[in-house]
Amino acid sequence: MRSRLYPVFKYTVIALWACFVAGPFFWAMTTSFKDVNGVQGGATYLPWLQYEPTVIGWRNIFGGAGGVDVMQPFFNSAVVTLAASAISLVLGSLAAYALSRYRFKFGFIKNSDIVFFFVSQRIMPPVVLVIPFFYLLQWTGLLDTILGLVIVTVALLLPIAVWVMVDFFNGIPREIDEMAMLDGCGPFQTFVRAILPNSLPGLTVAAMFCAVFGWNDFFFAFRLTFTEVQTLPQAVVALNSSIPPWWTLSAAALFGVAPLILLALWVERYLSKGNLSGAVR
Amino acid sequence: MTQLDIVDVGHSYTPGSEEERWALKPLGLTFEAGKTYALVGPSGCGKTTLLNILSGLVRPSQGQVLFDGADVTALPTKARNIAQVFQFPVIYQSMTVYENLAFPLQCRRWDKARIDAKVHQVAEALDLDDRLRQPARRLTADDKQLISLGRGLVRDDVAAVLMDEPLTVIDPQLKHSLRRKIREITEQFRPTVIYVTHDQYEAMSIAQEVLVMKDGRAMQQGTPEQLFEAPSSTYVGYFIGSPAMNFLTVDRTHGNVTLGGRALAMAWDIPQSTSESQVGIRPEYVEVVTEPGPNTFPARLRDVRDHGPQRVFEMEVAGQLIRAKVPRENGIPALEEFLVHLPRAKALPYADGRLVLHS
Amino acid sequence: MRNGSYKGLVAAAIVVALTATACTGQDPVENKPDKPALFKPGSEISYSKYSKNYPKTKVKDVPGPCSYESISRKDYSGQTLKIISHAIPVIGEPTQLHAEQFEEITGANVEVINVPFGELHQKILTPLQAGQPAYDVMFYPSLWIGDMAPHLAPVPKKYLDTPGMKDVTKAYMDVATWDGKVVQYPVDGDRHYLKVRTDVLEDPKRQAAYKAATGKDLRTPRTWTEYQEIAAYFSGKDVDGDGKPNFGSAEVTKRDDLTFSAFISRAAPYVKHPDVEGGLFFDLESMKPLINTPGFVRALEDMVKAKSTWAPGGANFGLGDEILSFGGGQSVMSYSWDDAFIQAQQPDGTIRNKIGAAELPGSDEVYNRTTKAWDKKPNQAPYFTWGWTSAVAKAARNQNMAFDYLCFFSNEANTALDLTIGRFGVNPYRKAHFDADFWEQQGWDKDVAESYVRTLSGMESSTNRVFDLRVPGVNGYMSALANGVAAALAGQKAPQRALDDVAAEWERITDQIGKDKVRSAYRHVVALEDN
Amino acid sequence: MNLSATDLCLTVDGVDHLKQVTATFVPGRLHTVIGRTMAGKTTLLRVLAGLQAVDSGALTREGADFLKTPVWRRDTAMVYQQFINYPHLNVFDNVAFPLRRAGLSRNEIRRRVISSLARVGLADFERRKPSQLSGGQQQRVALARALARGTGILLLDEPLANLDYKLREQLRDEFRTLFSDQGDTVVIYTTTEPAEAMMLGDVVLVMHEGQILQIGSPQEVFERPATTTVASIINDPPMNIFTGRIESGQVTVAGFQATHVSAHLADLPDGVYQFGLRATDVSLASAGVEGEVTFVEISGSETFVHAAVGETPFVIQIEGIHDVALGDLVKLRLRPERLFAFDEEGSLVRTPSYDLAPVEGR
Amino acid sequence: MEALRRHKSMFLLPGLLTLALIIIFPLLFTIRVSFSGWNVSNPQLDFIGGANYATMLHDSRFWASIMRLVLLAGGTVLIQYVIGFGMALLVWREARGRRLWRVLFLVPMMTTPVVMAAIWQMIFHESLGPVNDLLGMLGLAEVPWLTESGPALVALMTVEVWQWTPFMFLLLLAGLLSLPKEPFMAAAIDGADAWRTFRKVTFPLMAPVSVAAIIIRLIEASKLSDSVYVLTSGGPGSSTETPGYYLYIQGLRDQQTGYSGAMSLTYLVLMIVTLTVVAALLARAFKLKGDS
Repeated sequence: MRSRLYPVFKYTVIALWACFVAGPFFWAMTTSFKDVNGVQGGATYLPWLQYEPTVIGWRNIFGGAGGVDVMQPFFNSAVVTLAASAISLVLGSLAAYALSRYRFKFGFIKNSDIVFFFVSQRIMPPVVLVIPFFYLLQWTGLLDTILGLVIVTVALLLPIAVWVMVDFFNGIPREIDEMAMLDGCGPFQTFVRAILPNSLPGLTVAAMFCAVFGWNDFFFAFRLTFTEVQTLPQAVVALNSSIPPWWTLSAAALFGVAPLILLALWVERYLSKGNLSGAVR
Repeated sequence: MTQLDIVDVGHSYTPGSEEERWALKPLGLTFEAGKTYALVGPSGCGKTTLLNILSGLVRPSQGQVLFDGADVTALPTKARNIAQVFQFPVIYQSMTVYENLAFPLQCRRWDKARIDAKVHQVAEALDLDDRLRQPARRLTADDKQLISLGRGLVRDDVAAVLMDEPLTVIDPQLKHSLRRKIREITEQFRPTVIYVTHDQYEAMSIAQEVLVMKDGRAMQQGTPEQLFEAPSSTYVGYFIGSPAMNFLTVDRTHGNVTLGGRALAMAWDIPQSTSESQVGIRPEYVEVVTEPGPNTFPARLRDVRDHGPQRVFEMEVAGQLIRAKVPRENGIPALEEFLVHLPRAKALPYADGRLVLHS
Repeated sequence: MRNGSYKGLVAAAIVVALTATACTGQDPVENKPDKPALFKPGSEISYSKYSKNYPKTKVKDVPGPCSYESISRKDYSGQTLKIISHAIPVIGEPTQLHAEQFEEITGANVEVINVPFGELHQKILTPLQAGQPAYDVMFYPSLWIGDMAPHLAPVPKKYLDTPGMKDVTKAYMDVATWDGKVVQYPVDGDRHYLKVRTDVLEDPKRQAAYKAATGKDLRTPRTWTEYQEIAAYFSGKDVDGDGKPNFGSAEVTKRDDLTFSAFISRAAPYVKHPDVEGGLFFDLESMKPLINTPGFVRALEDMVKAKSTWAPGGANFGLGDEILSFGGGQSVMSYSWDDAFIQAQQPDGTIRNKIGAAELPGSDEVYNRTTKAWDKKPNQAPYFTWGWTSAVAKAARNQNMAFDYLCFFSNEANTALDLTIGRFGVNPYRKAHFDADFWEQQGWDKDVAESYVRTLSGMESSTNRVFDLRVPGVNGYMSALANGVAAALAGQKAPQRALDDVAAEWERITDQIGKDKVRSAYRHVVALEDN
Repeated sequence: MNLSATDLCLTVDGVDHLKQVTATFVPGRLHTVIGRTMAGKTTLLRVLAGLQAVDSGALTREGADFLKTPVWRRDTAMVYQQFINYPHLNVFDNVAFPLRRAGLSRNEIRRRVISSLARVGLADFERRKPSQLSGGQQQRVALARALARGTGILLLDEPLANLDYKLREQLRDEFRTLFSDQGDTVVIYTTTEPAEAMMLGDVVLVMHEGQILQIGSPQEVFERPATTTVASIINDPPMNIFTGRIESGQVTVAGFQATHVSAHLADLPDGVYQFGLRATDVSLASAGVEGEVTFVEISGSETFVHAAVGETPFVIQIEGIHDVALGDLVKLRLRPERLFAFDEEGSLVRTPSYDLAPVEGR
Repeated sequence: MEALRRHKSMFLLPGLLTLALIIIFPLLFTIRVSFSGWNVSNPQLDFIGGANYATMLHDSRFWASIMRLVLLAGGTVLIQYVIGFGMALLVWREARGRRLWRVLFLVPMMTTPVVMAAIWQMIFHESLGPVNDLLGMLGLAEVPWLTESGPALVALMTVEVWQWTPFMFLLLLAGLLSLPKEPFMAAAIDGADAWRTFRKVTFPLMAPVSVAAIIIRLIEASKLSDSVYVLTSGGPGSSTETPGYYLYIQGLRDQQTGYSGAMSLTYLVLMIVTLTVVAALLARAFKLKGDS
């Protein structure tokens, strides 16, 4: 097995997978510098050699006519994602802490059932939720507002936060809580001063998942807003017409996924430090 | 069983650097075939490095490791034919007890019947024969450690069994019985065993020979009795025995050893040239007496510690602290001042912290 | 303050900030007095200042209530107009462009959202039904009128009387009318017609070769049978010498795109009997679906047969693919909206001026549902399929502004420019547009321009017209039809079986919505068809 | 200021963790609770700290119901067997944590932290994180934190159990001085080691299976163990317990020749008794009853030889370290004058007397 | 901590109530609406009994989509698991530039599914996309990626594998990084080769992480619809339709709210039952029973 061929095999496999992973990005990148002539003649890859590059696609996403302006949607996405993630992390950590530390019993319902209740929300088909959400937000006057979208997004993210944090808190010795209480902290102070500061890896993972699922939500944002709160995925999809302008679509797509790619860099750093290992289990 | 020799082996994790810090200072040792050795010392003393060098996990920056005379320094773990028991019980979770024990033999492609016979033989010795069909992961920690040991023992040709603090995570109640079991098994199978521990008493209870290590240096190798009776350094005297050995600074005037101005008769001499001369004596050998005589010194009682069947007296003799271990039935002297007797044969000479036995 | 609690503060601050933003944004409606015009009457208008993408074409602002000059007198500053439109570019791009201009000249704040076709219907209708004033102006396919009408503000007389509106052809005014009221603002005229490569079909050498091979004349097909023969002949041949094979036909076949329109085009001559009245999709009396009658089945059989003449991927072509395939020169023939034709005629197009337009193919026989027999007679039935339309919601806060926007959108200058940009999806709908000179000015060859204008105006004068099923719930019907067609194309069901299932589904939908409700809506359509 | 427990009971999943525990803990004294693992020692401490609820019973402090007081108002400090510190805080902040919660002034906090770190010998480690310290140092930090507050109750749950032997020995010595001036603090210290309990405790409580078996001074408990169980708990190695009988002035125990009863047993009626004999009171001799060595352990400076006489196991404690091979045959001698006599239920009936009158050590 | 009963609700309730408030209403609403004839032209809560459920029973498109989902989700999650595990093993320990690989391999899961599906749609475009172009260069025939049911399913699975293998990769890599060293040393000492070490050590040790990762992915995959929506719109025919997409068509695009409510609930119950059973089966398959 560990023959001299093994490294060749190993790096070949890694390289192949890397090509597959990077392929769509490469394609989007090269397409974003094309125009209709660069697209119509069939697949081309290399600028100058195979097609004449233009920045029209990129210009179009920053307010050029025939494109979309991505800046406002970017801001909306950022606010919704950050706010919903923050709320989910706060509420999720609190709930997860309770579920990790205390025993609950309401009739036949026990801790594991409550955790399951949280996590099971992820099984809900979005269609089940979106129509009622529409009326819910309408009654509260929150349709097409950032606040409304944040509330809905919290419903999507909270289960994730609870799921990650319960596991993580279970890994923190209870003695730390006890010690903090003995040291004069009430339950809330115990949580804030003794447990949270030691939960950074868990919070990081939870925050990452929240960011991923919050930022990438299209389904709900699309259906619960009209004109005021356009998020980035909506802006990209607005280009998915019967005659899609591939170049603009590619540029918008790359712009839309870029922030979270930076997140990947950050996650990897934590991973390499070994901090996340205990948190993702 | 195999004899293990290490020849001038030393290891530094930062070789060649300005301040070369030795995790293990160069040394030579011989581990005879079929004997049980313990490496003992506080954390960071180099015992784990030495173990890793033997197992092949660490390649020493200098020296040679010989297994029955063959140089294995460059060989990886797999090729050294050793067995190892780790701190945390390591078993193959997905397998039964039987499969765990059979695993090393399957890797060696033994035939079924031979594996079966061997596994049963070892399992019987380990008292696991009634649980062979159980999933190994359901066993208690101590039984898991036995399986680890067993995986080494099934291999007839195993060069050595290395044990790295195997009792660390064992419940205190069970430590005792597992220690006993390990001892029994090693007596029965007689592999060459290298046992690493930080607990000196565990080392002495298990091993025929103990190697005390400190700061990457081998301090003393010997039987438990040797370590107790004649510690080669003040450190070993401190490290072995509870309470630790007493060390009293003595003066040397005209070839005579004196303590607080009184002559101290000894069976050995202390060389002239030393800067610090000490006499070491175990608290067990310090006697509280009422009648003056040779080697008696006035003492003042500072404190008494009740250990139950014995009491430890903390006394001041010639301005120095000295402890004596006294049977409970002897009671406590009513007087504040009394005499202690230091038997001539038990008072050992130390020069600059090392035992010097010149008669 | 040590770490730990500041995070909570940040979160709290965000919530407060969000609540604050959520509670603002409702502008009061106020009608400000007019301001001075920004344009002189008859100024030259061009889009070139907005993007290099736009042609340099200049047109004159035609004086009138919707002109640049008139609209620029309005002062809508401080007011917000919310618009929903289709994705960019088709109709979405002109919506945005004219919104930007409207902002510039009136001071209004215009917000436009563009959504993909599949989403448009529910995205508009859900808030309308829920009574949520989400959008003031909506652009959508005209056939949804049955669903939308109850929520739409009728076009005020003021706008009906504009010269532009008066010039809209009868067919498109009919399309915009519901229950006697004009509730949709015409901005586009759509129909299906045939587009062919004249450089291929009219090439004498090829004509000779074709004659030799099939014994028939090569010409612009008059029937679907001829269409199939020609398409089959050219499929796989490299007709333009670019080293890649060409194909016979490009059609919209993607299920959730506009397949139903393509199918109706193919079915029209088989099912629209000039002498039979009382409904094409349903028997108006019984409301029994006719979709599984032999005429429709024949059309579906044709379409399944046609698969062999499609380019790779042709069985999942959306409108965009069809446009690229014909407009890019890959397919020799195509039938659908104008877009492919205009796209092919773009200044940098590869097959510019090598194409021609014609009526949709007809048939040699037509099914008579009253006699249940095929009548042997040549038949043509132009299909006025849906086009883009626009409307103002009843709930719009400032209806004047909304209608002014639409009036501006469709003023003569804008329409003239929009017509020339293929991807905009704006096609002739006024009598003035059926003018070959205008197209020749855009650089079209005379015969191309003439065939185009002839085809379009010819359809207007036909008496055997087919319209969309413009009833409430039309999407349900069309989606069921598309499913049936797709199932047959994918080979999952035989055509007859597929359409039987569609008919059953249609009956179910009708029952669900209410037979009378559907009938009263369908009556309007039948009235148009039966003249 | 007494802390009094009355009839504390706690059963979890059918297992008694506390069974009618009644005890009074007095300020200024150090109480050691000795018992084997799972004896209920830790549970008792957790109940006193308020970390664990009980099924029944009362706990009062200064006459007030202490059970109703939440943990954070109990004025209690606790040191765990595992070295528990706040991983995210450095040594200084760890020790300062409870002081900050108590709202002391900056200067006062600084003063107290410095002095208590000095007391545990960690003066130069203020800026280190707990993870950068050795086990012993971590435990010292925990100790410093507990001491710095000067709480009314100080609980130590086997604080030395997880330390190296030498460190244990050293800290145990230090504890004597560390706890000697605790003023009005109630100190409770649990341990499994008799020597530790004896050496540190003013009062020793012996626990077994959730029950308190005996409370008394170290000497009392050691010299007058109330039952065979106490006797084996308070001795290391555990006291040899075996059945024997007294018959017409002769004592017979398993495998040994009958001997004359010694004076302290003389007045006992004939019958079957359980006898206890400390390992130190059995010796290896050139003549005596033969036993087979089953195991040899070395602890401290002593060798424990386990030998079986017939079916009866004996532990013999020999001073110093000796090589005794497994399976050797050795000769055992008992010291009859050292026999503890218990009745058949295990209650103490006679203790051997010591030659010298016992004297308090301090 | 049991002494603190009074305080525990304080922690749990904000989150629990928030979620319950946000979730319970939609659930009740959906249950109610499933017994109504709410549709595009009749948007109200009348009562039509179980008619929607009766229709559903005969809706072969719905049941076919469920069977297809089982296949798709099962298949893609399995492929994701195998590739994710494989890649995690390759860049776990020593690998040149492993940090670069790790970042790269994580990136797809960070991207927006609808957005990337739009890119994939170009990639699979039969005449203008690179896939057929590259196949052509290799001398292979062009594949009608999105127009024939077989290739369309392959395309869909490719996108899913691309998007979510990184998720598996992340969980499994984190799992691998937290494994103790000793079992591997033990295996080396016992003389096990690489394959045996993987089978007997790595794989069993990773069992808990594996089960968790697979279940989470199955939960998410059960909602598969975004990429179907953009990529194939369920076509050709209905050959790539998943329940998520079919529900979207019925419930949102065609606004058959009542009917889609009935299907949603049925689907939800089926998913919960299936996933529970699968979780139990996996746990047994990985021999997790009896351990924590």
